Amino acid sequence: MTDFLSSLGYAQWIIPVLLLVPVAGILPILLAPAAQAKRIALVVSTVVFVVSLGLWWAFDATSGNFQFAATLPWMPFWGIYYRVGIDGISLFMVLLSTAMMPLAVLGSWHYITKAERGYYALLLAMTSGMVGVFVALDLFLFYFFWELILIPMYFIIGVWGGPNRLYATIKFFLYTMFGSLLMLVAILLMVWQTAHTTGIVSFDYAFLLEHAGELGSAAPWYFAAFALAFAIKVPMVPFHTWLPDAHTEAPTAGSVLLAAVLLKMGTYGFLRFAVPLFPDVAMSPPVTALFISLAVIGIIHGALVAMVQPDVKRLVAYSSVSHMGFAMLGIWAATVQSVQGALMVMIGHGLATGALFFLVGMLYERRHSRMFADFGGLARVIPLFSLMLTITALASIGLPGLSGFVGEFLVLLGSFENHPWATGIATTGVVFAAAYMLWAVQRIIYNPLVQPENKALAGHDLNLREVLVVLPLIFGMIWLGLYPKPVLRRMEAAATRFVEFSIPRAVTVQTADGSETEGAK
Amino acid sequence: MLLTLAGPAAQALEAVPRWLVLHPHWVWLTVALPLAGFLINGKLAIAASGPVPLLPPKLAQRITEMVRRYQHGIVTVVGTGVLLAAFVVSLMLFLGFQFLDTQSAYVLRLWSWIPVGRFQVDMALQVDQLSLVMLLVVTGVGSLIHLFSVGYMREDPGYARYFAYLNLFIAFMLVLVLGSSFLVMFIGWEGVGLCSYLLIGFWFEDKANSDAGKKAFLVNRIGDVGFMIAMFMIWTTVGSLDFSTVLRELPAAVPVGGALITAITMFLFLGATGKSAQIPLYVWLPDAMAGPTPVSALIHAATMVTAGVYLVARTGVLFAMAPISSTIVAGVGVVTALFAASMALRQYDIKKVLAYSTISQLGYMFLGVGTGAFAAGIFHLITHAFFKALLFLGAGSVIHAMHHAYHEVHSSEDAQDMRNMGGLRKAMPWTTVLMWIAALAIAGMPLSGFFSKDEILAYAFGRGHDNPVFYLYYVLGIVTALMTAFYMARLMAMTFHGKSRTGADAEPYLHEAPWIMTGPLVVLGILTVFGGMINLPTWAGGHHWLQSWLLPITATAEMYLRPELPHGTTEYVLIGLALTAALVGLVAGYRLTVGQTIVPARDAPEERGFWKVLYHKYYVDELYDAVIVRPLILFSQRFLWKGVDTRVVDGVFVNGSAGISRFLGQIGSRFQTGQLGFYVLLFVLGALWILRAMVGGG
Amino acid sequence: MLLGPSLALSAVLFGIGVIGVLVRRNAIVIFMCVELMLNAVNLSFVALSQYHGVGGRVMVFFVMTVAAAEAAVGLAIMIAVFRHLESVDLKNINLLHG
Amino acid sequence: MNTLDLLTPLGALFGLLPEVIITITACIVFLVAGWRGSTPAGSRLAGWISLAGIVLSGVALSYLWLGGFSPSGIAHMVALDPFRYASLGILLIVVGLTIGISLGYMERERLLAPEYYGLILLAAVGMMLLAGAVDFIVLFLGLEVMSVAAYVLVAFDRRSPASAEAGLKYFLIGAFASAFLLYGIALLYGATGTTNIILVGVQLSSGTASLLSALGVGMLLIGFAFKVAAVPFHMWAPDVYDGAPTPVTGLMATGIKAAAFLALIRVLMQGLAPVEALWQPVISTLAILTMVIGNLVALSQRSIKRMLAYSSIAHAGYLLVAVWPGSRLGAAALLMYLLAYGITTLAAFGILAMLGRGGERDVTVDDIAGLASQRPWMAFAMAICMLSLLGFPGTFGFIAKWLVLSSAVFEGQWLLMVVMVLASVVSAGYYLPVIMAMYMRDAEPGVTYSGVTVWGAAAGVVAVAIVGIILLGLWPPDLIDLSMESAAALFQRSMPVAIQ
Repeated sequence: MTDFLSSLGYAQWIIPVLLLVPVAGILPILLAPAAQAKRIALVVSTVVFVVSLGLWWAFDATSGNFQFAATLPWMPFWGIYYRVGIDGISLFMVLLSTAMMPLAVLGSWHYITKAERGYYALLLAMTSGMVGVFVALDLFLFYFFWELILIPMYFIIGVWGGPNRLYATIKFFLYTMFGSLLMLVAILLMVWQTAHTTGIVSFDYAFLLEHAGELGSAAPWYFAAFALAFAIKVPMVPFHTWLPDAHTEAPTAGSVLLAAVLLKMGTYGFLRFAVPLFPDVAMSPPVTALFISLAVIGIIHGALVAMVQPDVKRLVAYSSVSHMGFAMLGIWAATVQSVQGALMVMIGHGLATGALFFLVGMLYERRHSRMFADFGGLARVIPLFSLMLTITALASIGLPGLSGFVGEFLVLLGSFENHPWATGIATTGVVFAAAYMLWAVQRIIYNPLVQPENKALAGHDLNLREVLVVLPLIFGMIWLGLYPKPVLRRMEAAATRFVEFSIPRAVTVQTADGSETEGAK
Repeated sequence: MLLTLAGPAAQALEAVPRWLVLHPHWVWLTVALPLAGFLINGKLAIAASGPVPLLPPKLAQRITEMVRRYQHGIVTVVGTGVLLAAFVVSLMLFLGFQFLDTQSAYVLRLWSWIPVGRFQVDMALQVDQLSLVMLLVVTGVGSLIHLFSVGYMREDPGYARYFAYLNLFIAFMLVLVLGSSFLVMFIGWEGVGLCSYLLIGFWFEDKANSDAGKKAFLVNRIGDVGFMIAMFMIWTTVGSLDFSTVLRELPAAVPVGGALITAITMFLFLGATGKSAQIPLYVWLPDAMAGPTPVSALIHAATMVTAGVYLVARTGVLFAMAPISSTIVAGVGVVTALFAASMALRQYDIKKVLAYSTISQLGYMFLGVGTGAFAAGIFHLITHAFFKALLFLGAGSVIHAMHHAYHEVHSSEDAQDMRNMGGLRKAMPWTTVLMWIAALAIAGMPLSGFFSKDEILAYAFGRGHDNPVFYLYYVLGIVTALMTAFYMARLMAMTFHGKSRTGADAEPYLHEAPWIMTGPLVVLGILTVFGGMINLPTWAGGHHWLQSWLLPITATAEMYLRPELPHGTTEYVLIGLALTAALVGLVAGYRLTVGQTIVPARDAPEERGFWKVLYHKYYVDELYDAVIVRPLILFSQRFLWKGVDTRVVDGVFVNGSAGISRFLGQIGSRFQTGQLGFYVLLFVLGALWILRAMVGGG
Repeated sequence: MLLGPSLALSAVLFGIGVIGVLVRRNAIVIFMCVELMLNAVNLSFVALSQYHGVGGRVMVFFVMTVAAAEAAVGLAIMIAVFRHLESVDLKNINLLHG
Repeated sequence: MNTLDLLTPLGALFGLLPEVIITITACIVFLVAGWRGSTPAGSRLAGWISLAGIVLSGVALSYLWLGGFSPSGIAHMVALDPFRYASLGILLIVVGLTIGISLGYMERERLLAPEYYGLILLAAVGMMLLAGAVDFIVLFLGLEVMSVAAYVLVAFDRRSPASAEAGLKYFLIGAFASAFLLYGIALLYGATGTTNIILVGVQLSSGTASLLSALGVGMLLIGFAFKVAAVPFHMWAPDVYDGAPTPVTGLMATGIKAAAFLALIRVLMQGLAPVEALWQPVISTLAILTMVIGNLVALSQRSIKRMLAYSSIAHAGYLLVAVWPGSRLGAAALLMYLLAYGITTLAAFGILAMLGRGGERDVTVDDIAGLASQRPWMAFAMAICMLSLLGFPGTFGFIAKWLVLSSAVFEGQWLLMVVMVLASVVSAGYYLPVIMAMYMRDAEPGVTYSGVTVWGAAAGVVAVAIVGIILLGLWPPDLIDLSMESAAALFQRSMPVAIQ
């Protein structure tokens, strides 16, 4: 497979193809009749996904460097280039993005009835944007994609969303924009300062990484700006309140993409930029303490609040807050185990929460409600749905053997050594996770089947299309739960590199062999 | 290897034909078989209830019809077949293990599961003396209960689903006992919890049932947190989670009796209390009786709930190194035993009595492993599996009959309430006899239960030498034995003796269960009578076979903690004491129950005084609800959600900043009066400011 | 020659013009105050051009021309306003606000 | 490199060719007005003639620009450098777009006097002189030519009391502000003895700053602050923008503001650079006040036109951020921002003009609810405009805003940047609701947009603007290079050491 791909010159064209084909797909969608839009979108997104699968084989797992890299001038005078590349961290984010897209199209098949062309065009635009965020290695390019992704989501929530969509979408937009504009300021200041010391104006990630140590006393401010932007996106408590609203109001595919991909942009930002660029700040004891506390608070808070939500989607949204707390904990514990765990949490959460939103959406299409009070006893009438909901819920709460567990366990395991108390508290999160999720499952598919609308669901179990949407995700959950090695192997080099980068230069550190060494003061 | 067997047994082994012997690397079969059963039955369960979505409709229709027609048969054959096959494989493995050259564990590495840097965990199964014993118990008792279920669940619409769950449970249970590392064991550990959840809530349309399932899972998860933290500590200390590595290296890495080892063992024990229903996490088990009775027998009596005991025995060396922990384990065990037995005294639901009895017996096991008598603990685990499974299945057969009778007469009476029974011995002679056997065994008559319980108590007494608190444990254990005998006699008397309280119209419909149900009961009865033989003490002419068989497992632990059995007169005095307690309890229980008039459940008066406290299980559920559950929900809802998120973060910061911006904007808008004079005024003020800046700057 | 007093007078006139604009309400009076300000500046130009050459004087002519043009346009606008409102008192003119 | 001697009549004529062409066109338009009278055909003819004049002037400008004409010796009266060419280019584009929008609008509103176009052209001449002046005399003349024409244009709708009121307000306070500017010129003339901006710079750099020059600088700043509508000299702007006919509002928000900014930066860079310490604090304070107040008050507006008026005040604040550093990058950023802001705002006003029916003052956000479902392209164009004004990546507005931020950052100025981005967040609070109304809300019952008149010229203007916004947003490097080259001209003589 690897040889076959290299004979095609795969490494040279794959990233441009992933960025351009979805956008190019917009044109036929706009030209074709509205009824055909979804078919075209499905074809395009499937092609993109299939093509992106080649990354799996073409990726060299032994290398922690960026692969498939390319550099083209954009605004060379300003040191702004089209610089892209993929490493073990971005590989799975890219694959997650491309994989979710055909499912999102399929999941919207009957849900979206108005302005279909616009909807599917936006979905495709979003694909490019998401891939762009994860492959960009130029800070300007990154920011470009980072902001660009807001627009399709803004419209998807605002146009095709629920009754309270206007409030939700502007909240989503302003929250994110607030953080990212401050990040833009930090990017510019950092580039300027680096240009002052080196005489070279460049937005190149590698270049800035090399010279990030020379930022001196301004570094904490830069870090704060980056961290704020990413923390809002993750979202970390207390910047999380946009998420429940956005999730609740968004149409199914919007919620799915939001959960599966967009939130990952935040944690990805920490992994790629905020921590490696400013390790001295990020890994200094007070900052570490702050972020670990916020992560743990997020885990517990998200879970507890999820428990008392009357609306299924809000519950899943809050569960995302909780899960992303695990990812943040893993990043800040900064051991190989915890970082790979964080990545696994990100992937696992993408699969499980994505599937949950799909399932809730399917339920909504049947019942036109998302309130727990309207459900109950559905296992009797729609067993296949119930089975899938159960598996997904179990993956979400981290049952061993399913995808959620591997990530959570690795995060906690890797964090325990340096942060035993925080880890201990975070571990209790699994109890609360079980509490809200099982209670949710119970209120939906168990309990007495009393309401006539629910009884009428008999015979309206998932159809082929819906099974095709959820089944791949469930397959992924089981695969990642039982045999995550191929995934872990590919991300190990990048995770190790992250850990090395994030060792603060000025404090005592624990080296790989366990001995204490004194860093340069 | 053959050394562990006595002479005649060794000779017998020589005679075993080679084709009956399996090398341990076939151990994966035992997991794979039930798993395959789960997949097939699960598929049938789904297919039976609706169209198969992945196929063209016509074909799907035909398949559905075919499946409907033959489903029951296929499910029965597959569901029980895989278990029987697994049992046979287990037996062959057991034999095969005798032929191995070494005594040490055989580890079958299937695939590398989670490899991350230093952290390496393989999906691997471990075959050794302990896991083989557990393997045999699980598949053996499991097979019998599967067979019983064929009769018990015959008419249930969820027949296929039931067997799917049951098979899945066995698969997970085997992963639990066979797992070669803490983490693989944890798969099984949580997996059985899942199946327990699914099976307790099997009849999910009754809210109480699904509540009970959820409660079981949640309480178990609290324990699992302990298990996980213990794993983190172990990995941080020795860098591995494999049993062999950990049990070899941890003793060298940490000081005996130190804080770390105490913490590790206490967290492990927290996990065990969850799974094995000990104080303070026992509350889920009585509720778990909401599941079908064979499930109670399999999961909540014979196998899953003993996982905690298995865990402590498996990591015995760690507990042996931490005297504080092991004392606490034993203490919690015996207090739970007493506490649960006291609650069993005043229960009327036949399954609830058995549930508290299970908690109580599990307490004995923890007393055993806490004392350091790991073999004795495992011994009681095995005998308990036999007699408690028998009791539950017997109760199941009673309930089946009662339910059937009530169903015939369209009565909505409680089929499980003993106040509605009485005099059933006439209708159900087989069940009566078999249940009496089990009752005597658990009460401490010299059947299987007697030997195991007596041994635990004796070891506890023996450890009193070093640590006088164990004398207290012993006394509590004897009191518990008395109570045990009492409530078992009460149960038997209320159910099978005295006058019938079923109601005249229902009585004719009561009859013995079909052979598919009584058959397993008979086998279990035989096991209950003779099960004690596997570890018969020397005074009774035995050789402590089980103890010597498990020696490779327990040997390391004995380097740190070696409890002694009392000898000579003391030994006989203790035995006499135990027997006396049992006899007194039995007689008193029977006489008191048969002597009083019992009112059927419907007309039963309110309990009074201390009986009321016992009847309401010391109000522990209510206490937990009031102290933990309700405050937590209120805290989450009122404070975290409505307070922090809605009012503070959203209200003050998000919408607040938007509101302030808008407010400021409106003020600015108000200044825009339309009056040119005001505009000029501002202009001039601005001009003065600029000129002032110029002069000041210049 | 007399540069200081000329500039001072110019400043005073300019100030009077500003105050006039500030306190009066009638559009025509305000415009006359503005004219006063322009002429105050003209005075400065003339005074300064004694030292700095012809540029200042040239400027004065331009300013006068501009002032004339402004007056023409301004009065026309006032007529237009008067047609609508029958008044050129600024306190009546606040249709546009907020 | 060709040189022109601006002291010879021919040289001056040649150097002022673009302005001359526009002036001649204006004269022709007035002739047409006399000939055809106030008829639709006359108005249309005048409009097209004006456009042709703009194009012709553009051709002349290209000739000068590509020929690289520069003055022999020091420039007199008007500059002959790429910065002037770039400035004229922006102004011609903006005026051309305004005329395009006006074409159908004037007919629909029955404002048929062809003189309108003549006045626009005269205003354009004023702007061009203002932006190109290197002598305060020309600067003042340009300013007044522009202003007098603008007073009339604002009050052009004789039937509307709002228009008359706006004209009066603009006129009174405008003349008042002109006096300040003039006084500033006089004081500087007194301090330095010259009205040539470059020579003023030379004088200021040689001697220490006197009280006279300081006051002169202050007065100049006041005059300019009024013209660019910087807080607190902005109060007139919302009322005037609101009352004026929509195309005129567009021209005021873009062309007049641009001309004022271009003159301001030339004066500051070439003349007042030596007293940087005097004006920089004032500019930064003005910038902050303008950004904050402009954005906040815009939030509370219901009428789109008035909202755009306040937004234009806010954008003046952003532009002041580019003025503040006094650097080549700042000047380049200013050029880019003026162009981006100009075409975006005109496109927005063009759409607004099409949407309104007799008084756009009353078109509120609610009135365009559901526009996207009935007029998808119009809604799309408006959405792009809003995003570009917001400075969203992928649009020209973002590139411009990013350059402005860069210009501040390269002087190590972070406070202005932070205020600017926070102000941008606030601005999303009023730009986004426009998009939300069009796309995410349903039309009010009974409202149809079938009556919306779309006229070819305006539609063309909007289309060109939108294409430009998107293309330049994605591929700006060539234009950035051009603006950097143009900006360099401001620093060649007065500041031999180029910044960065």
